[in-house]
Amino acid sequence: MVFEPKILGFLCNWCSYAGADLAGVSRIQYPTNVRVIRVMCSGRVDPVFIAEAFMNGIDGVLVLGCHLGDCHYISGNYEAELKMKMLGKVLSMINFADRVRLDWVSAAEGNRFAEIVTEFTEHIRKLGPSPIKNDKLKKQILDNLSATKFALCDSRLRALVARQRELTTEGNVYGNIIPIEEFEEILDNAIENEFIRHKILEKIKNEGKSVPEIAKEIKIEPHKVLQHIVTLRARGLVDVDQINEEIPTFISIKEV
Amino acid sequence: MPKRPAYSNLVKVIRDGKFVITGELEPEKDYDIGHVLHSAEEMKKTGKIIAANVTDGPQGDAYTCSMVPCYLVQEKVGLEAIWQMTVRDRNRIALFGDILGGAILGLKNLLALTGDHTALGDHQRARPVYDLDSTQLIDLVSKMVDDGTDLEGNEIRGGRPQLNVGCAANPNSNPREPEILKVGRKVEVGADFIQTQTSFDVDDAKEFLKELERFNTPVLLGLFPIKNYGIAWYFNENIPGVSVPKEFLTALKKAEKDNKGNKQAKYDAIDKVNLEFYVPFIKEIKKTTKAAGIHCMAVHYERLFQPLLKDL
Amino acid sequence: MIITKQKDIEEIYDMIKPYSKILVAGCDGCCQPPRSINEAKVLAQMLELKARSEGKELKWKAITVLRQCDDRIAATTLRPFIEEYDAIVSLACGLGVGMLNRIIPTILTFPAQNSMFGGVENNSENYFAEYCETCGECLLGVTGGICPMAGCAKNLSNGPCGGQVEGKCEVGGYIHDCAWVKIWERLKKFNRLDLFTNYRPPRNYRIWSSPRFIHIYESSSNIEEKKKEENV
Amino acid sequence: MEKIGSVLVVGGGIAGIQASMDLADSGFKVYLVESSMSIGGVMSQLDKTFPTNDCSICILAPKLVAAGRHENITLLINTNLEKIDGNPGNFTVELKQRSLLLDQEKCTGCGVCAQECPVEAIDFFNEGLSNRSAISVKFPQAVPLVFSIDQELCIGCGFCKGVCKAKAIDYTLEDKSTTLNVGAIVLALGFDEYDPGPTQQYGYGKYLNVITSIQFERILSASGPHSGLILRPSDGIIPKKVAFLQCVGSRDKKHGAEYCSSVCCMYTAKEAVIAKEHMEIIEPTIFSMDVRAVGKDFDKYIERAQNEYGVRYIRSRISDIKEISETKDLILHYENEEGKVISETFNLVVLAVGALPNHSTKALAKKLNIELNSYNFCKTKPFSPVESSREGIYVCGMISEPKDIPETVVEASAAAGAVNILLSDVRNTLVTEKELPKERDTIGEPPRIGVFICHCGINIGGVVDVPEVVEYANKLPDVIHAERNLYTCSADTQTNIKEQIKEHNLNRVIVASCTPRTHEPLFQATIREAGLNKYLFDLANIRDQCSWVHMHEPEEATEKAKDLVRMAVARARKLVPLQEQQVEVIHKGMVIGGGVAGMTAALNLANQGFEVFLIEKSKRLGGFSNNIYHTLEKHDVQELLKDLINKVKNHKLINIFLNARINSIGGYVCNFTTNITFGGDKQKKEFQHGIIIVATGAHEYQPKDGEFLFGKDERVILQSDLEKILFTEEEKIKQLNSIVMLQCVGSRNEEHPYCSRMCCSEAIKNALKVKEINPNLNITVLYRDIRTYGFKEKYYNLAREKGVIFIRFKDEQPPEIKLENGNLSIYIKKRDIGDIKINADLVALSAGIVADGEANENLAKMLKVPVNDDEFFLEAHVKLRPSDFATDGIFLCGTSRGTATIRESIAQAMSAASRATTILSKDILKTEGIISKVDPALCIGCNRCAEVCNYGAVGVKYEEGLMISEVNPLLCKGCGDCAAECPAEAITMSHFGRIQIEPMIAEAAKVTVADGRPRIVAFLCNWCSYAGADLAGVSRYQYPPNVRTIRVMCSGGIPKSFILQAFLEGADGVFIGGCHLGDCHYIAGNQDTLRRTEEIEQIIESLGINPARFMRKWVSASEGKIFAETIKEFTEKLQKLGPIENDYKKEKKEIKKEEKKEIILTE
Repeated sequence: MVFEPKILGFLCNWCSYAGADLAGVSRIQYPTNVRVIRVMCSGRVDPVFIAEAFMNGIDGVLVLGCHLGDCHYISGNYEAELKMKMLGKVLSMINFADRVRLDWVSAAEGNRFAEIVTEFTEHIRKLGPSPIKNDKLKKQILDNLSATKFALCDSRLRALVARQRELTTEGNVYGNIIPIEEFEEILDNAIENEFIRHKILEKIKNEGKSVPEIAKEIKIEPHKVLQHIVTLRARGLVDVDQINEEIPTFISIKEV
Repeated sequence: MPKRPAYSNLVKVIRDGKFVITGELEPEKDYDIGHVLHSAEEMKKTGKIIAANVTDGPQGDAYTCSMVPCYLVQEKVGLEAIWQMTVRDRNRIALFGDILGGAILGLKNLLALTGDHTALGDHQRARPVYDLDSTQLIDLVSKMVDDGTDLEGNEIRGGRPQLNVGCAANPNSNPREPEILKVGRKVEVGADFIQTQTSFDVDDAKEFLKELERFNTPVLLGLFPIKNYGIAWYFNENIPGVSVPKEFLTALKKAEKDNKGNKQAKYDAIDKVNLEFYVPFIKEIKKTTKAAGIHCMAVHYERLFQPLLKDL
Repeated sequence: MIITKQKDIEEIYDMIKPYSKILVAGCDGCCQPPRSINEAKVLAQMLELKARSEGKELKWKAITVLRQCDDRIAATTLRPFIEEYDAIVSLACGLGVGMLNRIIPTILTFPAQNSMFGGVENNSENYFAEYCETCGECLLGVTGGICPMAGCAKNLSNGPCGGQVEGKCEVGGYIHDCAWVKIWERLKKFNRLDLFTNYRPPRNYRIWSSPRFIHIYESSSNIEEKKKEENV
Repeated sequence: MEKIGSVLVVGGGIAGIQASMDLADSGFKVYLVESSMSIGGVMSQLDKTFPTNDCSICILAPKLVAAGRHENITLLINTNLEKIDGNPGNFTVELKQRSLLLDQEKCTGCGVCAQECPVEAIDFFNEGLSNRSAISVKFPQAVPLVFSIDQELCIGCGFCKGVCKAKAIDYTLEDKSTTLNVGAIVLALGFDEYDPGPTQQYGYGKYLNVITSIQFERILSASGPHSGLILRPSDGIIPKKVAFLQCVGSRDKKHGAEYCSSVCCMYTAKEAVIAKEHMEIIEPTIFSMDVRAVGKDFDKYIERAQNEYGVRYIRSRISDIKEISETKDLILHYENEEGKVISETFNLVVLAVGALPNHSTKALAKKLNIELNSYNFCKTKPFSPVESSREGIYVCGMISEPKDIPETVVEASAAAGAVNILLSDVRNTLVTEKELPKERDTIGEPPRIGVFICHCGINIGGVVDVPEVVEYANKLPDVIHAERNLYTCSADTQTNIKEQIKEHNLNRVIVASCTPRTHEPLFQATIREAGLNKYLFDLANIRDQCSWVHMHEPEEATEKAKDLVRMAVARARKLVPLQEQQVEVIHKGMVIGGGVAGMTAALNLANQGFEVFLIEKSKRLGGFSNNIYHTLEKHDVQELLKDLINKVKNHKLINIFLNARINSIGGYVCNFTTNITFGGDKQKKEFQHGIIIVATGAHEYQPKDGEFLFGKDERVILQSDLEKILFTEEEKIKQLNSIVMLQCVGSRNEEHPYCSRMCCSEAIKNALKVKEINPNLNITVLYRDIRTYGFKEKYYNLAREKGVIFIRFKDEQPPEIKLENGNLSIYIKKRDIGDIKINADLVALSAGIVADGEANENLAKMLKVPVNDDEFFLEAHVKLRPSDFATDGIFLCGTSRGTATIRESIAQAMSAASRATTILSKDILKTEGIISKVDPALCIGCNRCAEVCNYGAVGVKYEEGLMISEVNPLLCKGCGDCAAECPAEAITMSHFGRIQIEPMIAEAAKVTVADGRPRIVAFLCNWCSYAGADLAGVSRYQYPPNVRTIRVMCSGGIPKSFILQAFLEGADGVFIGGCHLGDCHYIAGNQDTLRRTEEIEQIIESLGINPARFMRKWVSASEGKIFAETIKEFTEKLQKLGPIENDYKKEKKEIKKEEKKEIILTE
């Protein structure tokens, strides 16, 4: 049996959705794998939605918006670009980055819409089904996706992304423009940290674990795990569960 | 103070200048005092023990009185009794009455004691009397014997009771000076002889005896041959002020351990330990001090009498 | 000072069980440790909590009396309140309890304390020690100021007995000092061992027999005797 | 040039704070400049302090707050000294404040900004062990509590400005320069820790489990990165075997510095002990060369560390460390006593890093034109340890030499003492006292209460429904006016409060906002400005102990806020105005002891214009120093002595009484009366004075007859005798071949279990002198530890270079001296090289210093002050009040306090004089407002109060024939212990007395809590537990909202009846929190708490109430987490027990009935 991927498409109301309509009006044929969710702007597509989609067994996600500069809301698609970039960084840590594509389709590009869908479907078909469907890997993948989702929820991270364009192009409160590389470095660090922290939280949700145990499970050096535990304790998310002889175990204490 | 006549055989023999041996009998919570009489007979058999103390509720326990066993020992066994009397349980009226009664029964020696406190015995909630103290008891006896009156000067009808009275002294006491001074007080009010607590240290005993010399009153040094290791251990741990010498203790322990299972052998070994300790001890006392004799407190240890005393 | 010890709360509560309104009277007098208003209040609070735990309500007032053993002081302090209360709990020594029962004939006064002995406080070692048995025949003059009545378990006049070891008494497990050894030490220090060696004759226990009275004017003019003489 | 009555203090550590406080209290305006964001210095980073194991922040925080709110101290944070001009008495200084990018006045310290900041940065306060934001506060108890933006890290996103409701953040603020005129400058820059990183000494920076001692200190701290759990960095496991390496960066010319850092031996012992206390399984091992426990009671501490805590000491200097890469454990090689090389594995290695000069000292010295020594520490005058090379500039603390906290505090006060002399003419010229309106007489008025409820931005308002609380407050009895404010602490609200007081004729004010510990004085000042007595104020803590700790339960938090306001109202209704009493000060001082310390103190006071009575028991001045010729550093002591005696004798304000004896000392601070006999029992005199300085000194230990053949053989002499020979009979030395010096004679033994501090230096001093006279002479020093602390180490090295032989003997095996064929032979047992025999022509015994026990005890009785086990006088607090006695107005210095060198004695003398000046400089001394009072009508004269009072402030004055107790308002510190103890309730503690607290208990117990949660009434002591609860808030540690807190000054002020009342009013549980034993702010009030609570436990059990319903726990100011956890645990425990009614029989029956009903229904 040929693998038929399940693909979710977020289409912006003003361009891409119209483009898809045009494809219909023009009777341009494309694969049936895409299920479309209409959004007002591609900037509205919260990376969390995509993590959620993957957790629900979607094989690929397509986000389509207006061409850069054409946004109905002036800069929504720029925001979308930054958000997807951040998402890509997180997803690349769990090998999901390839399953998301952001592209631009105008209201007049019915053809282009069909092409993108066809091509992306083929791309996903080649990648194969989402690893979540593999019973053996399912738990691990779900944990990772869950950590991704919560990392993407982090207010600091979102704040950074929200200000990225302003800070790197228009200048900060001191009137300085932060070089994009420098900003990305900060962002990358923040993303990585948050992702690891949430991965840790996932691991110690139900039972207390020691630092070496966590380190082994998430394959991070123990001393780095300890540093994250310190931060998480300071935030009131983790506490000592018990101390057996010389080994303290930590447990997550609050629903995030 | 002029010397009181020797009413009792004990005091007579002492005054004759003989080295005397007295034993100790202990009626307990008994309705049958057969063992006391048996023990008295064993003492009599030795021919060396000329009198035996009969205790009055030692350790503050409620035991058979001392007066009646004293009487029976004298009557049935023919061994002179030394009647121990504590001031713990009787006021001066009861003391007076008892002494008079005892004298009527023919008791000749009375050892005046304070008595272990009720708080140490088996009736801890009892009210201790202590109307008189032991010195005052001697005073009472003196008044009865010498003046023929009670403490208030009322005359005893039908003559004076004929008793000799002794007092106790403790060679283990620390500090020693008040103990010596106290004995002096007792002698002053009329004690005829002194019996001491047990001593384990020959040098110490000699020193103590030396100090008592100044009172010119015969002293019987208390000794305590020990029947088994358990008693020795108990003595050592629980009777403060008394310490059984370590070598003695270990020798007893060894004697018991080496002869486990063989009763007779064990007895022999233990007796040997006691003899090795006490025979030279007694010889030393007899030879070097002015002690009038030995008070041997080998309660329930009759088999030692013969070997211990044979050379005396 | 009269050394007292509070009874078990159970015992106090049992006594006042039948009553629903009690007056808790402290005493500012000589009892030690002091049992004044604060102690009265704490006791009252304890009784109320105890009553509650027994499923009852208890009304109380805590008050203190300058000296419960003084009839006039106690009466003037307590009388204004007694009408409203069913019983009194006294935190005084036995003297106070007896006195309140005498001067307040309408309701009963119950003791919250056991009167232990006449003693003094040793602050450095945190205990109360018995110093005087009110024997009526003071021996302190010949014992270097240490009382052999209060200090010796056997009340000996001519101690020590054979029950002392290294100056400690056989009663109570060789913890307390032997009064007689202390007396000896003290007299020796002042070179007065003559007092120690002296024989002290038996004591007069007639004056110890209860109930005891001393007529206030006994010493100045013995009216009763004179009356008798006249009658004769 | 005219002198200026203000002082610049540079450096806000403990030294700077102490100097500032002393100067400000002595009538000078002080500018305290701190380069970081908060005062407190290194001490604020410490977990505990040796040798008492006091919680560091607990004892420091009150000082920080006091300095922060002192009217004569201006704090300048984030500021550096740029330039200086002028002359002593009148300097012009230029300061530069780096911009905080935030208005210090407006910031409320709420911390919302830090929570929102997206940038994570390393927290240097926690020594890189945790993270913080780019906008941050240094530590939760910081003073001033303002946040600042780290410009290096800030990305300028603008979020913080968005969330700051106080509108404090201003990105445009620029660095600010200020020019000030000051009369003197005190430098208290402190030190830097040696950083073993750059050269990776011992693998630091390379091996994860090699950390520095200051990092370990943070790990130990309850408010540190691991909340007091000891975890090693590599894997978060508790290290079982911990090795401490001494002298890292000290006594090492290659790495760090040549000198000894003085404090490492002790702080290492402390860290080992505390680690052991935290976790039993830890086995600490300390590797050291010498153990330098030179201070008061230090040797006893080391002893306890070894014997009680099982800390292992190994005499070895570790040369290198290897890591086992799999386990990250570390292998150390060392040589044991038998000389065998052992390799041992440890889980964690702590490097006891030494002290280096502060990184800015060098630059500053250049700016100020003052000299540094070869180690780049500040150079000071030989016999004036606080004077720099430039007149008018003084130094204190670690800036001049490494030293511990008490010595630092001594020097801080001493520096203030030096300033006192320089600027005594212009005292009180620049200090200000606020003009206040006359206080309104409110007595007899019914209470009219105004309630001001704070939103604190969103800090309170975001959780608690503030309008609802306002509405509720309006309905409470006697509340006339209630309103809410965005920030009640803002300046405009202060104006508003004053207006409302006027408009509604309010006579009580309640603010419901943050913690009274920081904000009460502000609001009190406000209502005072409105004409109300400042004690007619109460504060309901609905932020730190409500909204911040119940963030996820807004409804419950709102209920709690209402309860807290209701409790405050109940208390406010009973508040009464209090007056601070005023007592006139007699501007004269008495100094007891005419040694160097006594003379220095007397001279210091006299030079300020105060008359001094100097009492000396012997016939001549100079004391023990008469026997000393020069110091280790070769300064001439006799010259100093001559100069001092001259000055003292010729000073017209100093009255000297020689051959004198004190007959009686009466009175109290401000007004003592002393009666003396002098001149050999011939003359008598009585005089009055305001203060007393005790400088009675100590003397040299006299070996017992025959001890080491002393007194038996004339060739065995004391070190002081040798010194005399060296300086007067040099020839004798030239004839000798061999000298043996024996250390620790009469020191560190059973009889004198302390180190005499100077004998090592004395021996080395004499050894060097001998070598100078006769270089070929063999000198052998037999020692246990060579304790040449600080720069003295240099002379130890010098002596070794000169060929002096040092041989260590074991503590329990002192050398034996024997007379063999007329020759002196010394035998020493050595395990590694076998026994040694040395022949000597002369043996010098280094005899220790011993206190004059009988004299000290007699004087102590007269002064009613304590002496310690070694018969030295005992100061008020060994760490922070080294020159004071607990009794006000009496001070101590020199060897009467403990062993000290001449230089140290001089510093102590100046310190004592400076502390005394804080009293003498005032015309009127104001007493505390919150004190105890005795109602004479109720007092029964039992004197229990005197037994519990730690200050001798209350008691029956039998000698005056009064049989009732009296409080001395000058001495009372207001803990309330006596009031709690008073059986007659004759003593009332003002402000926190029964009449105020009992209504609060009633309200606290009458609360409705959701989910069948237990009602807990908690009594917390102001200084530790309440502060700990506040810290839980600041750190946002959440705990159940069913606890109602009542603040008391000391847990010792809680009578038993409070606890029973709480139960009677319906509380399900009662909690008492106090300082840890030994940490009590009132010396030992909590010991009475312990006694009372033990009684309470028995009482409530006897009443049939489960004793688990009562809980007492010691919670320190740094244990916020522990407080939250404790309340959580207690709540859970009580939840299991159910409501208190369960313990009552009747209710139980009813419950049973109900159960039955249910059963019937289900059937």
